[in-house]
Formats: sequence, structure tokens, C-alpha cells
Amino acid sequence: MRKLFLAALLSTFFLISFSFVSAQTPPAPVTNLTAKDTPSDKGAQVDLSWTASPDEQRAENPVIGYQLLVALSSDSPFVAVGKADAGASGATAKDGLKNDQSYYFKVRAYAADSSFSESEVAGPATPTGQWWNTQPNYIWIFVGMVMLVGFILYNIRKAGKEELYIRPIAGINAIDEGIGRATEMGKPILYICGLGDAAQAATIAAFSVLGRVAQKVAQYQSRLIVPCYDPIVFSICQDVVKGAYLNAGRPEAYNEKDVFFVTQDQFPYMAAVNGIMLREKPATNFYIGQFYAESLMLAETGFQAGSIQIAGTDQLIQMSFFIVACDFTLIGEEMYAASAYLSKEPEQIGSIKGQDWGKVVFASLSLLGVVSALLEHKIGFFEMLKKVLLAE
Amino acid sequence: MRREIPLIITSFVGFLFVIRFFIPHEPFASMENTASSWIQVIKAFAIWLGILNLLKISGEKIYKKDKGWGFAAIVIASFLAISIAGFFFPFWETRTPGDSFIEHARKFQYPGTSFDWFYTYVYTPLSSTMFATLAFFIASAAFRAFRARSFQATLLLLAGFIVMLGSVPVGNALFSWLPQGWQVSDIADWIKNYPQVAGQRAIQIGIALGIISTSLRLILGVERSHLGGEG
Amino acid sequence: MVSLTIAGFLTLGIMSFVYKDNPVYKLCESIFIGVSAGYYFVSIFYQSLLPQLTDKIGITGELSDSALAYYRETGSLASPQWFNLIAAVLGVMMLLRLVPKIGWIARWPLAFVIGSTAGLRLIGELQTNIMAQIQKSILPLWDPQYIDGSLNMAASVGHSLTNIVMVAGILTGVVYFFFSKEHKGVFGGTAKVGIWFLMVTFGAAFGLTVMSRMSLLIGRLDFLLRDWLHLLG
Amino acid sequence: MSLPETPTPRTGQDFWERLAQLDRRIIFAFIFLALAIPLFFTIRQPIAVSPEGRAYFEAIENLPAGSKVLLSFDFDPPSSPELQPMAEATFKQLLTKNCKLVVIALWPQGPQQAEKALAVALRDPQFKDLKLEYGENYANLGFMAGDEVVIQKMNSDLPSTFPSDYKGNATLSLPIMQGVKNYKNFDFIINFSSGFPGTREWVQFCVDRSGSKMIAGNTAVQAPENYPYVRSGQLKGLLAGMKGAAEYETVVGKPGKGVSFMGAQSVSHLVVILFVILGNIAYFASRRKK
Repeated sequence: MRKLFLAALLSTFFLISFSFVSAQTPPAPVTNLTAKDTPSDKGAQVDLSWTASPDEQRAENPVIGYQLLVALSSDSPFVAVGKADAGASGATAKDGLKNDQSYYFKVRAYAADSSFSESEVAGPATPTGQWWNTQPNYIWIFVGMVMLVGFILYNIRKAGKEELYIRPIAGINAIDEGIGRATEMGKPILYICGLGDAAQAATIAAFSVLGRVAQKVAQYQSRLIVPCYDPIVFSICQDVVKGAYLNAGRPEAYNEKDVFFVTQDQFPYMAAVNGIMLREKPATNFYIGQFYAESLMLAETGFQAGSIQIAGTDQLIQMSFFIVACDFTLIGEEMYAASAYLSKEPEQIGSIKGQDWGKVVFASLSLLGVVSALLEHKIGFFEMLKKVLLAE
Repeated sequence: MRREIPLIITSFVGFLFVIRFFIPHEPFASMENTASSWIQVIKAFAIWLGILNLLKISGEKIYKKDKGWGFAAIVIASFLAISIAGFFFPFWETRTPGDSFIEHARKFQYPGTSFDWFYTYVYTPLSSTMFATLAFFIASAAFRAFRARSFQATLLLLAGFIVMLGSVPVGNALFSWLPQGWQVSDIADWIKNYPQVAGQRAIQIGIALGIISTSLRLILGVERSHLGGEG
Repeated sequence: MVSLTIAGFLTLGIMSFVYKDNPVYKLCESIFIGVSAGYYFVSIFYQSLLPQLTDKIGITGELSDSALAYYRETGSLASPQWFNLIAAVLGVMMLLRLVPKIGWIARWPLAFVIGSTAGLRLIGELQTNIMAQIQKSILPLWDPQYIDGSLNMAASVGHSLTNIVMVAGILTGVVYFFFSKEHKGVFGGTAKVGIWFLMVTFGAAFGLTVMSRMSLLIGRLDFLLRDWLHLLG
Repeated sequence: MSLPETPTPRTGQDFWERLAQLDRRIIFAFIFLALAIPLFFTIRQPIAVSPEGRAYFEAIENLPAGSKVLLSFDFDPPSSPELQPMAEATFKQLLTKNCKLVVIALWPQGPQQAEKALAVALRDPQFKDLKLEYGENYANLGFMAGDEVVIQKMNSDLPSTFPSDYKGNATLSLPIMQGVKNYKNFDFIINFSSGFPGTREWVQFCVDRSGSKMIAGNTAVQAPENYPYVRSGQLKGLLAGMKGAAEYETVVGKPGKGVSFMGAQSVSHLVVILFVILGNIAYFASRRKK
């Protein structure tokens, strides 16, 4: 009992003396405090920056954090408006600030024992919202966007008036041959639009190609099977195929049951399609759209069923499986180009042209950058250019 | 009504998301936030749509006694089993004191609930195994396609071969006589860090341009295939 | 133990497909379709619709009072709560796709999703896959390496060659994807080099994937042999 | 683009031709055995650590103690053999650094995977005495539908994107979420992903827009797509598949499942490689005959 008492006494003594010692040495305040409206924001915030308290480093009772204080005038009472960790040399004050009102700021440096010291007052700063993001990165993206949009729109307009040249893409012939083969063999064609939803560029390309395939199928009087993954894509596919049969002048040949919804879950969908392949033994399989892990299993099963397989996707990894397991693969942008080539719509042809212009600019900028990097120390102009490009 | 309003909505929302990127000022930030919340809800309903569509088709199959209607019945039965476990468990499992009914219901996938049982012992083995069968298919695809039939095919083969060897420790062990810094795994790393990255960048730029122009056409309303043909 | 046995049989049932399509596999597949649909049905309800819809409107709101207080205080969600009812209406419109006669109404919410995807993608692809990539494609073709202050020839040549390979790969690849000019002559030759790079890319991607697929099967075998049959220590 | 025709099966083939068109089920059987048998043995082999894997480890190691980290679990059980060991080891490293962990998921199955990984990490004896508390040291905000829109929205308002956590508590009532508004309030972001939405979307809509620092764990399939982002610095580190997990466990110095499964990986890769060689020998032998 006596021991316990002694211990309590001792520890109390130490606690008191410890707090006594440290209370005597509050940390040094932060210096060079500045307050500025946060640039390129929606407003209601102010950026503070400061030189950290040197006492962050001291071994005993170091600075553990900062508190931001705000007031409406330099002599009215300050209230807390946020905090920052030790090591920070700036923070954004935003709690409760309003636009177009001047504020004054102070920063409190807190030590481990809660003793603190305050900086000088900074301000006034007036938070406002900006109407344009002026960070260099954003400006470059804007320039790039305006340029690309201009290229595409100009070419779409042009394509509406005259015929623009797009080189023949090897895959186009493969598509026609695939349809021909099915007709000769008297076997159906299987068309898969992938797993993407109707908003994906790849799925939209898949609709175009489907339209062409369906029209040919209608002309040659063979059969087209389209199992769908997404309910919306399914109803669009129905429209596309029905329309193509109508265009081919054979609306009566359209069989509603051949375009159907399966399920919206990757592996069950794949399992069902595999089953269709093994049962129907289609002459040609098309895989156009967004594909994921199911790509290889579809392609392997299709091979097993003896089908000719034509694929196109914008998923990088799945391309490698399609290249390995299919007879013909449209790689990324080739798929968009094929869809433009087949649809002959000026909007699509013009887009491809505009994209080509974009590539020319991309390649020239890269080349220019490479050359300037090579001559870095010799020609000041290039160095400057590179700096501009890299937004340094 | 059927085509114009969707076109206007697409343009408006698309334009909002583009312009919001450049304009930090209100009200664009709040508008984007609100639009985002709505999209979260719509996407959730879109997933439900797929499920309801599946139930509808299975139901029709059973009703018409189509070929394979028995399997359709199993689909519906297993759907009901897990859904009941998810929605109705609050009625038979004891509630933690202090929880309201809804708080209790939100614990539907806690360890030990019947929903978690379905997840762990039915859903997980089925989905994992389905995916795992790819191990077999990738081997057969490699055997069939990795043949040096032409220069291009040889490049494909060699890159695949080296990367495969370099991915596993045994690759280095087999060729341990190679000098330091030129081990199989080093060469494999080089291939995947440089030539592969270069090839991918080229592909990616093309795809990015394609997506940008498709998006632009959608926002401007000149791409309408997603609306379908009728109406 | 019963649970593990069920899981084990389901695993074997799916695996049997690689030998041959069979009724046991069909059975497992049907269970899978149903269970996964149910899984999503339930999760979406609790994890998306409750918090994003009913909580915000206030039907199940006792849980998110503080969240609502937060909105009122900061105004970061500028719309009043009932605004979110529009989301519910749009969602229900989506479901109307199931009714053939008024299915077209689903185009409204769909247009919403498509618009947002298009807007986000337009900027996202430009920023991440074009602008950033131009910057990253600018590499010095001569890249001197200094070791301890003196020029190291071997390392310099190595780094420079690597950079040359990178730049050549990107540019020839871009040439391959150029559609305004036929692949003939020098242009055709350049495009051909581009194809070689693409081939290496695909080969490497395939090779890396083997590991991934094997991992999946190892995971299943580990389950069968260790967790179920206790054959592994 | 296409590779040359695959020879079509004919009757009356010689040995090499039959070998070139081996029944794939024989390959399947070999793969099965190559994966199953090594599981019964412990195969010791040195594991070389890739620069991306080391960068991943160091990025976490260099975090100040007590940092706030956002982890996104964007995968489902099928990919868990690859990603789960990474997630477990990452949790352990973060907890030794006393980091505060906030878990979210863009895939519905993510929250459960996170819970399972966290349970494994917390079972570790070294964290027994730390009294780690839910809400204080870590939190699981659950899943949210909306894909990349969700990532984008968190740039401006994270709490309204995830109004309640996985257990139904209001997000803002959790101590760990105090003062959290958007990505800027996190020191670091970690993403485990096996597809869409995943690392690519995180780079596009989070890293590029908020400037946050991020590392990622990917399936080996997905990793090649994201290597360019590591090269360009948009990602600070990347673990690729089971090998990535094994590398990471090696750097951390705590061999786990990742390391032990690498034996089976080695053998199965050898089998695939042997079949590729066999296929080529058969191909050339049968071609020479003609």
C-alpha cells in the first residue's frame, strides 16, 4: 500500500514537473504566413502557406500540428477553420468561408503537450470562384481538345460533300469471306457484341459492323444468331438486324428468336454462348466490341467447333488472345475504321480522317520533342519548345 | 419525343461533364455532383433491368415448356433462394440490441448470415472455378498458336516464350549461366517495359482518338445508333 | 463440412466442362446464373439504392441524418432532397424497357448515362492517353550515363538504344494505325515495323497472362486439396 | 491482322502431324497435374523482385507513420487467388506503419473481399496489442454502383458518394472520416483491381485530376495495360499477379501464400513451354516431310 502511494506520488511529481518544463517552452511560431485566394477553384477557399516552425524537429515536445484560424478583421476574435499536419508548409482554409468576403488568417503551431504559439496575421484575402481553370495542364488539354474537335468536325463536313479516301483494311475482306463461307456451308453465323454497354465506343462500332453483316446475311439467305449480354444492347441489336433485313428487301426472313438476351453476367453468359457454338457449329463467329476474360474461352471453343473467327476489340489484353486464337483480328482503332469503312457514313469517315490528323500532330510533336531533346544543349529554341510541351 | 429528348439529354449531360472540367465556378460543380448521384441510381436500376430480363426469359421458357425449361426453373429457384436469404433474413436472425429494423437489415452480408453462406459456399466456388478453367484454355491456345510459321508469328512466339520463362523463378535457374543483368527475368522485364509499352502506347493512342471522336459524335447528336432504329 | 462439400462439388461440376459438356455442368451453370443474378439483385439494393436514393430522400433517413446535416451545412449537394426522386423516376423508366409498348421511354435515362460517359471519356482519354503520353514519348535518343562523374559508354549506349526502341515502336505503331494512306513503299515498310512491335506487345501480354490464369486454378486446387479434402498441411 | 492459317486436320497423318494437332484434353491433364502435384511439396526458389514491385513496397514504406490511406477493392472472388495475398500483405504493412485505412469498392463483391483480407491481417499476433478499432483506425465504406462516375465524384465530395459505411453507420459519424472531403485528404491511394472499373479509371479520374499518389495491385492479365502508367509516374508502383504478391512478400520479409504457390507456377509454366517447343518441333518436322 505504501509502495503504491509512493509510486503515485512520484509519478504525480514527474507529471507536474514535466508539464511545467514544457509549458515554459511553447514552440516557435510559423513565419512568412501568406493568404491567397485558391486559384482555379469554385471559390469559398483560401490557400495559406508558411514556413514551418523549426520546433517540428526538436526532440522534446515537438510541434505535432497546426491549426488554421480565421477572422473578419485583424483585431476581431479568431476562430478555427481547419488544421494541418506537422511537416505541412501550407493548407487550404475552407470551412464556412464565403465568396467575396475578406478574411484574416493566423496559424497556431501546437506542441505535443498542447502548448501553442500563434503566427502573425496574414490577409486580407478574399475567396472568389474562377470562371476558368488556368493551370497550364488544363490549358493544354483545352487546346488539344479544341484542335481535335476542329479536325473531326471539319472532316465530317468535308466527308458530307466529297468522298474521302480511307485505305482498304484487310479485315473487311475477311468479313465478306466469312459470310460467304457460311452461305456455302449452309451453316449459321454467330455475332457477339461484347460485354460493353451501349455507351461504349467499341459497342457502337459493333452496331455498325452488325448492320453490314446482317444485310449481307439477308441477301445470301443464311442465318444470323446474335446472343446479347446487355439488355439495352439487345434491343438495339434487334433494331439493327431488323432494319438490315428491311434494307436488303427481305423483312420476312428476319427471325426474332435469333437475336436474344442471355444474361448480364460474364461467365454465365460465356457458358451459354459456348453451348450455342457446340450445338449450332456456326461457320463464322464474329466477336466485335468490348471483351474481357471470356475472349479466350470463346475463341478456343469456337476453334473447337470448327468456325472461322473474326474479332475486333479495344481491350488491349484481349487483343493478344484474339490474335492468337482467331483467324482475323481488328486491333483497336482498326475496328473503328472498319466500322466507318462499312457504314460509309460521312460522320464516321470524317471522324477517322480527323483522328488521322490528330495522329500526325501527335507524331510531329513527339518527333520535334525527340529532336529537341537530342539537341538540348545546342539550340535554345528547341529547349524552350520542349519546356513548353512538358509544361515545366 | 422518342428521339429528340434523349438526344437533348445526351448533349446536355455530355457538355456539362466536359465544360465542368474547365470551369471550376458554381453552379457547374454542383450540377455535376447531382448528375453523378443520379447516374449511380440509374446504373443500379440498369443492373436490375438485366436481372429482370433474365427472369422474364426463364419464366417464358418454363411457361411454354421450351427445351431446357428444367434448367430455367433451377435458375429461378436459385435466384429466389439467395434473394430470400438477402431480403428476409432480418425476420429469422436475432437483432443486435439497439439496432432498428433497417440497421439490422443492412447487416445482410455479415459473416454468418445466410446471404454470406451463399456468397462463400455457392457463388465463390462457381465463379472462381469458371474463371479458373481458363488455365486449361490458355495452355491449349499457346500450344496451337505459338508456332514459328512466319516472321511475325516468330516474334509473337519469342516474346511470349521469354516473358513466360521470365515470370517464374525457374526461368532464371535454367539459364543461370547468363551474365548478371542479362538473366531471363531481366530480358523479360526489358521486353515488357520497353517494346511492349511502346506497342501499347501506339494502340492506346489510336483507341483514345477513336473514343474521343465517338464521344464527340454522341454529344453533338450525330451518332444515333444507340437510339435504335424505330420510333 | 456440409457447406465445404457443396462448394467442392460445385467446383468439380464446373471443372468437368473442360472434358466435355455434360448435364452436371449444365446444372451448376444454371445455379450459377440464378445465384449471381440474386447476388447482384440484393447487393445493389442495399449498397446502392438505399444510400443513394432512399437515404437521401429521407425514407430510410434515420441513419444518414448526419450526412444530411452535412449537405445542409456545406451546401455541397445543392439540390434539395426531393430532387433525388428524379433519379428514382429515371431508374424506373429504365425498367420500363421490359414492357414492349413503352420500352422507348428507357432511352431517357440511357441518354443520361451515355451523355455522362461520353463527356467523361472525351476529357479522360485526351488527358490520360494522349496528352500525358506525348510528354512520356519524348525521350532523348542519346542518353549519356555518368557513373562516378565519368561518362560510361556501355551504359550510355544501352540507355540510348532502349530509348530509340521506345520512340521507334511508338511512331511506327502510330503509322500502322494511319488510315489515310495505303501501306506501300517506305510508308508501308514503316507500318510493317509497327506490326512487329505490336506482335512483341501481344506475345508479351499473352505470356504474362499465363501466370494469371494458372494462379486462378492454383487457388481452386488449394481449396479442393486443402480446405475441403485436407490433403495438404 | 492475322497469323497464317492453322493446318486443318486431315486423315492419314503421320506421327508428327498427329502431334501437331494433339487433343487438347491431353494438355489439360498435364496442366492439372503440373499445378496439383507441386502443392504437396515445398519448393524453395529465389524470387527476383521487379522494380515495380520494389517501388510498391517503398512507396508504402516511405509514408509518414499515421498516414490516411484510401484503398479501393475492385475485384471479385475469381481473381482473389492473385489479389487477396497482396491485399493481406499490404494491410499488414500499412498497419505496422500505424496508417489509418479507409476501404471502398467499385465492385459489389469488393467489401467482402476487403473484410476477409482485413480479418487475416488483424489476426496477426503483432497487431493483437494495438487495439485497432473500427471507425478509428480503419473503416469499410462498402460498394457503390456508378463505375468511373463514382471515382470522378469523389474528387469533389467523398462523403456524399459513400453516405453510409458497409455496416450502415453514417460515414460522417466515423472518427476516421472527420475532415475528409475528397482525395486531397488522403495521403495515399491503393487500388486492387481485376478489370473495369479499375486502375485505368483510377489513373484517369483520380490521379490525373487530383494529383494524388497511387499504387496498384493488378491481376497479371491487367498489369501490362498499366505498366505505361508506372513508366510515366502516374502510378508509383505496381504489383502484377501472384508473382507480384510473392515479390512483395519477399521484400516485406514475410513469405506467405504468394511465395508458396510459386512452385506450382514454375512447374506449370515449364509444362506450357515444353508443349510450345513440342508443337514447333512437330510443325517443322511435318513441314519438312512435305
